[in-house]
Amino acid sequence: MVAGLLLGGFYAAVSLGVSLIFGLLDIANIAQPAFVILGSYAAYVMNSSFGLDPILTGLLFTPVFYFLGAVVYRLYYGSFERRGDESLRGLVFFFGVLFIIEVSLSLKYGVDYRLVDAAYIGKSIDLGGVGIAFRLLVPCLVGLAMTLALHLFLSRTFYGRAVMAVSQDRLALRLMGADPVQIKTIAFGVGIAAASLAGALLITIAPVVPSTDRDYIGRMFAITVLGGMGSVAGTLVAAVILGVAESLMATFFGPSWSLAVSFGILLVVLAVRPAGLFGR
Amino acid sequence: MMARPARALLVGLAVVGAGIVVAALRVNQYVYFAGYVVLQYVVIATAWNILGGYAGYVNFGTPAFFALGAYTAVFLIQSTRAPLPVLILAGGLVSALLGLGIGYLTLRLRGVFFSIATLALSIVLQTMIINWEYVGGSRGLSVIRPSGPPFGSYVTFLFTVMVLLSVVAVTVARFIERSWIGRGLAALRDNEEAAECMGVPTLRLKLFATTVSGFLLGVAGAPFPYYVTFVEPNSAFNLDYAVNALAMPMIGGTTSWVGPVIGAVLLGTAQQLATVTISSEMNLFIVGVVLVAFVVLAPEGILGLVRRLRGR
Amino acid sequence: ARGADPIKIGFGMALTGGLSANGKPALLAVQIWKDDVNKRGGLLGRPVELVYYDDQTNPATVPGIYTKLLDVDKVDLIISGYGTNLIAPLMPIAMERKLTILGMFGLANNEKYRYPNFFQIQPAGPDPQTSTAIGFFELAATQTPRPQTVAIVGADAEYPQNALVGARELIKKFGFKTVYDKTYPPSTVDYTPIVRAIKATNADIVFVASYPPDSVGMLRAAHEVGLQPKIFGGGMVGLQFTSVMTSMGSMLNGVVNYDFWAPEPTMLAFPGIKEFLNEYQARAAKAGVDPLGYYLPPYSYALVQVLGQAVDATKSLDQQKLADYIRATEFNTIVGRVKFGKNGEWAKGRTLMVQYQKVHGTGIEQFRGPGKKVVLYPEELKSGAIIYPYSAAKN
Amino acid sequence: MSRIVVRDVDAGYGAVRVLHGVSIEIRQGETVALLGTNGNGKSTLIKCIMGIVRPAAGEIFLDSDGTRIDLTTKSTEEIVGLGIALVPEGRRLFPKLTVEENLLLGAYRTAARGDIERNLAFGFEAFPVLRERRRQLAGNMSGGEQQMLAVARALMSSPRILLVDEPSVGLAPILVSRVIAKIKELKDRHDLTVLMAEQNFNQATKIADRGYIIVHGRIEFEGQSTQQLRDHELVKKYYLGV
Amino acid sequence: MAGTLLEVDGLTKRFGGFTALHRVSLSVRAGERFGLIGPNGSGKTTLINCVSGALAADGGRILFEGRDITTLAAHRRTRLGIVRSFQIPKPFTSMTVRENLGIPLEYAAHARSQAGDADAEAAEILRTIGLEAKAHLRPAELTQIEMRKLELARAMAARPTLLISDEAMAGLSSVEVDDILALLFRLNEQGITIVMIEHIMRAVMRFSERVVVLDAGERIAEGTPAEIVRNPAVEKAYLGE
Ligand SMILES: Nc1ncnc2c1ncn2[C@@H]1O[C@H](COP(=O)(O)OP(=O)(O)OP(=O)(O)O)[C@@H](O)[C@H]1O
Ligand SMILES: Nc1ncnc2c1ncn2[C@@H]1O[C@H](COP(=O)(O)OP(=O)(O)OP(=O)(O)O)[C@@H](O)[C@H]1O
Ligand SMILES: [Mg+2]
Ligand SMILES: [Mg+2]
Repeated sequence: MVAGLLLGGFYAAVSLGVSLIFGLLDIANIAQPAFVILGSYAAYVMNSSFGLDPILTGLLFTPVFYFLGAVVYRLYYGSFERRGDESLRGLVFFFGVLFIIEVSLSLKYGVDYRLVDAAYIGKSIDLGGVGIAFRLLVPCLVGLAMTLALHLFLSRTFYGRAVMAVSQDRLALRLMGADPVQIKTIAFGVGIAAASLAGALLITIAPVVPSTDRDYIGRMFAITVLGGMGSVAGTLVAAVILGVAESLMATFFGPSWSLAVSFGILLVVLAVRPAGLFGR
Repeated sequence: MMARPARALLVGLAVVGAGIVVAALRVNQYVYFAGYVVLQYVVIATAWNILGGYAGYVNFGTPAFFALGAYTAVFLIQSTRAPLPVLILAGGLVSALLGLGIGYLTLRLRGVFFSIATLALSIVLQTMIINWEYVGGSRGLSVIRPSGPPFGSYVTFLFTVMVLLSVVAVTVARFIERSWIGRGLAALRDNEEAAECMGVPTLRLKLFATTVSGFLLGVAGAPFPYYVTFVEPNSAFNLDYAVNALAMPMIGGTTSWVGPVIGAVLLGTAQQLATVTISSEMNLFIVGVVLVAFVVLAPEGILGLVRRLRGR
Repeated sequence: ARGADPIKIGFGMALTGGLSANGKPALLAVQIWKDDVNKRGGLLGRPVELVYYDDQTNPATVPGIYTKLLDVDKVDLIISGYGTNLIAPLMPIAMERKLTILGMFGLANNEKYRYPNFFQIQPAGPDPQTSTAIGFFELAATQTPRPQTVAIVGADAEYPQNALVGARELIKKFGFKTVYDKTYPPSTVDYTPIVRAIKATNADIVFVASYPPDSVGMLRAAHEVGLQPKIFGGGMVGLQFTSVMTSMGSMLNGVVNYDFWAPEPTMLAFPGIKEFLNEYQARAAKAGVDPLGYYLPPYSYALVQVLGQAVDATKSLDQQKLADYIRATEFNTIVGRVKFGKNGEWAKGRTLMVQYQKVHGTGIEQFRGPGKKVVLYPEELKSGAIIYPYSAAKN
Repeated sequence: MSRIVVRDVDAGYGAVRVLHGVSIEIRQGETVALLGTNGNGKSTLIKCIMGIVRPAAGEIFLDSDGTRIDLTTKSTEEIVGLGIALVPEGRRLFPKLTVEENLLLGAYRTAARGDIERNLAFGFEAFPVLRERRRQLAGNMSGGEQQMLAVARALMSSPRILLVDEPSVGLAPILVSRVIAKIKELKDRHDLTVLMAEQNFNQATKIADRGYIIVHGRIEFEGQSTQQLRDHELVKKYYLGV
Repeated sequence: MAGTLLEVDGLTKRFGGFTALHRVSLSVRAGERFGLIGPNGSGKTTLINCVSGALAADGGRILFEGRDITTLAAHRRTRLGIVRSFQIPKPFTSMTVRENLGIPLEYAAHARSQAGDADAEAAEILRTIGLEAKAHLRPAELTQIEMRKLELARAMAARPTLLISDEAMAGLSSVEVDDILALLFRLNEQGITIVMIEHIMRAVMRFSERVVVLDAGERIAEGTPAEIVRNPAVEKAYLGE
């Protein structure tokens, strides 16, 4: 149960970027997991060459990723959005990006499993009989912090509100005095920057190879949809539900079915609440 | 007017005939292997497009349908050694059933919610297969081909079968597109509520589209066990099917039956060539670049590009 | 002029996808062999050329790749790609054309086909399914106090499932009592719930059949949860990789795991192995593969060595002659003497059981030499004694 | 003092020319009515001023205390930043945001952020239903409620110049007068300048100082007072049902 | 021309905790010109959503030609002859104006009576409504008003027995209102029963034989237009002044 909560926090961190980019901006960025893995490799490189803490690296790299995201978005904007045909073709575009990132990573760093080392890896604290691994606790906390930060950004700032509106009516947003392209660039950048941190968290939890991203595509999008497109709070709740479901299945029934159960939950929830838990 | 279906039939027969001739030529065996895969994608892309292109419901669960067709065949091979036509029909029917199931999902789920639900379905189904030892479970299963194909080698035979299936799929897609069904699907793609209010039986049409699409995807998967001779969940549920099913119609153009065919032939051939000419991981890289380049340069698909060039 | 035509050897190899971490080093090993052979004047006086494509770890690509190799590239000889799943679809093609196939790390591929011209380099032996686990359970059975209960767990994938089937058989044979037997999906992220469930059973023996990410996950979780069985490990793929060893460091201590090669004196005695490793390590960084190459690459090299020796000896590229020769001969390779038996498996199994001992920190240098991965099994290659129980070796 | 000047503007969509040499002027504190039956180019003219449609010829500028700001080179958001707001045709709300979020977005312009409290209070007072439904999604509001929200949202940006494209569409009679009255109130209180395209002539002339009649993309008549407009034959024909 | 065509009996509709319609009853006679008015948000659109089948009612019954259609699917109601236009236009965006009409012609009109040349019929409707020049444009190229006309044209193409027009005239100038009114009168003469929702009182007054007024989801008045404008409750809730 506790493990599930911890895992949920981590899932939330991984899914936030999707929630922002896919949920709010309506950009089908299927390559998000690849950016996460890119974040993992950044953490790995800094960790193995300079012994830098992975999460610190993740944080330090957010500007780099933000910039990368901004560039990718501009490319996407120039090629699709400006012409007004986005989602589906964009999906194909991002599939391409996914392949390119994956292969670039494997060309540069090979296909060996990469891990990082940090003081808190392999240690745990005992909380009332259950050992809690720092390796999971730290990502969970960082995930929660990210969720909170993003939530505040969206609900309290003008930029945030504009981000929520931008996919609904671009012209109307301009009539509010906001530049939709700029707003989307910012939001996309933030989403990719979140991937930097998420990647760092990922590599502290599990080893990665360039193709690890494929394992997360389903989960990330499932969480976003389960929570309700674009709802940050929903993303967190959905992530925790999935995490707990997976853990409980693993502990009590047989881990073999845990993934199926998670996605089964998704199907059932969607059947009852077609817009997800917190969907509008 | 009456000549139309007749002509379509004739063209279809001609293609099948040409396929048989190619099969009879006994050129390089490799042509059949590669040709099989490309044709398999013609069926997949065409089938996907009936739901995704005509009705606007994007199915991410293509691998589930394909694999269901394949595993239905595996099951029948294991249990009864049923002949290929039976496998194909059964694979199609079982997948059609799944299609009908997701058809009911469309009752409540639209847009991305539908897409993600199909993805979820695919994962659930894969887990079930993984835990089903009879069809090989997660370890996979070697399938031994029946000896003595009706003609040629077994692969030329499979190739011919795929030619036939492609013609069937394309004919069905073309028929749907040109009939009242296609127009109704287009209406509900644009605005489901308005379509319903204009007398379009949206649910029934969607069920029809998901079922037919599912059937054809299953049909594409059914001969697969005999093609690879070894079936395991990871490759049967490969993400590539989802990507290609989507990318091929996109590249060709989604509003017409020709689009998926063009896309499948182009991208399918490109992928086949890349696999056997570029001897490194670069082939995946190139596929990635091709995808990006295609959608960036030909935003309305090849068809759109052709139309635009002709327009000028 | 005819004599100068190269001999082409064709294969598909996992350069991307799930098995690429094994496929790429295997490719390098084969390339090293090619260079070695060509330096010595090639085979039959002809240079050797490799023709290979990326199979993306996807069995569906295999039929296409091999027909292309055979019909378009017109290769003279084929070997398989890496791994069971990529060998399976090759079997019918080879059989249809009556080719000799050398399989690179397949498990029981030929059980269904019983094709006489198939040979396989993994030292699994005549009973492939139990080969991974046999050493582990034999060792367990000989310890005092003798462990009683056993927990087995593995990923839902080809290799782990096979290993678990073997483990179950052995558990019965040795009379242990199973208290936990579950599988998990390969994409599991957090292993602590699984390990906790195992801990709750208090099993003496914990046998894990896993792929690299789960191996790491299980091991870490075992430390975090405080799993203390008497003997732990078995069939964990990935711990053999240098990148994993250097990041897990001392967490590895005490784990008893299968392996194929370790830099122990008993293994370094084989002819040519040192030269191979030198060459491999020199080229590893550029190829982007495992820097030490201790686990599989020697076997990939040995596989083509067998092929080369057969060609040289029969002075022919005739598939049947080659097969007959390979079947009848004992080869001397860089992984020792190799003799094929039933179904093309090694006549006698030789999967190692090693224990990680005295690993300190995460430096790579310590893993270069002997003493860290002590070979416990089989008897003839043994290089040290087991530390038992598991907890005694942990720190 | 500031005024908007449109001079000899040609504009259209693609190959279709909609406006032909249109010139109008809106001076500070004035309320100018833009009349014309549908499809004649009222909305297109307004879109030109807002930078949504780029004129093919002619000039549009804001003359602000003698400095002349060319609007044809400015983006819509920059124009909004200058203090010009639009209540667009067809409402253009953010349907998946709540009423309150829609209103807050109206105050995106930096200059308006300080006035949020005041503007919000004004909007809620003018249209109490908005306060009641603060948390309802805009897309679920009734047609008329959405129109109210659109007006209130535009006012959130504390505009100096307000362009209104048919504000009374879909409003119950009781509310039409309310909207008109509210615009007048703002005009009186904050010296708001208004350009209003409106079909309801009687309501429009309640607050308009003068007006233009646009027919087939050309200014057919410029009325210096409402009386002049009322007397014009086109108005009689189209609006007064004579 | 007697007999009840549409009967709404005790209809209730809630959105979450908000009751949009509370036990509303009304009946429309065959061939009648019926006006439905009420303040913004009083539930008019919701009511016709329930009648047309776009929303499921939470209580009450709906009868059409004596038949209970409360749970009938929307497209079936259209085929029975209940056709509505949308207040906020919902055109088929990928089709031209002409093709937009093709859908109801094919699915609703011709589903009932085989006869008819769809092309001629569509052209005729477009001419009547004044959109013939735009027949080959896509909806994105139309103005709001033209889209509203398209709504009406599409509804006509379904060959309704009962046509429900939800604010088809909003934003039109008086001449145009008169045009549409004339059109509706003509349709009515052809035997089509018309329910008109409109805020333009001049149109309601001229057109309706009978008017029902809703306020806050309840029926507050019914009568001839003349009676209605003199009704104090209506004046207070709706007309003002
Ligand atoms: N996006 C567009 N693309 C092509 N043509 C357009 C577009 N928008 C408007 N038009 C055309 O321009 C002409 C003028 O439109 P405009 O919206 O300016 O008229 P209007 O006077 O505001 O009318 P209404 O009373 O209908 O709002 C119309 O004929 C219309 O068909
Ligand atoms: N999906 C919904 N969720 C919540 N409230 C809704 C929903 N749809 C409508 N409402 C509310 O129900 C009430 C009735 O709406 P309806 O659209 O029927 O009004 P109307 O009488 O047509 O008004 P108008 O004249 O402005 O078009 C409104 O207050 C509206 O906000
Ligand atoms: Mg207008
Ligand atoms: Mg309404």
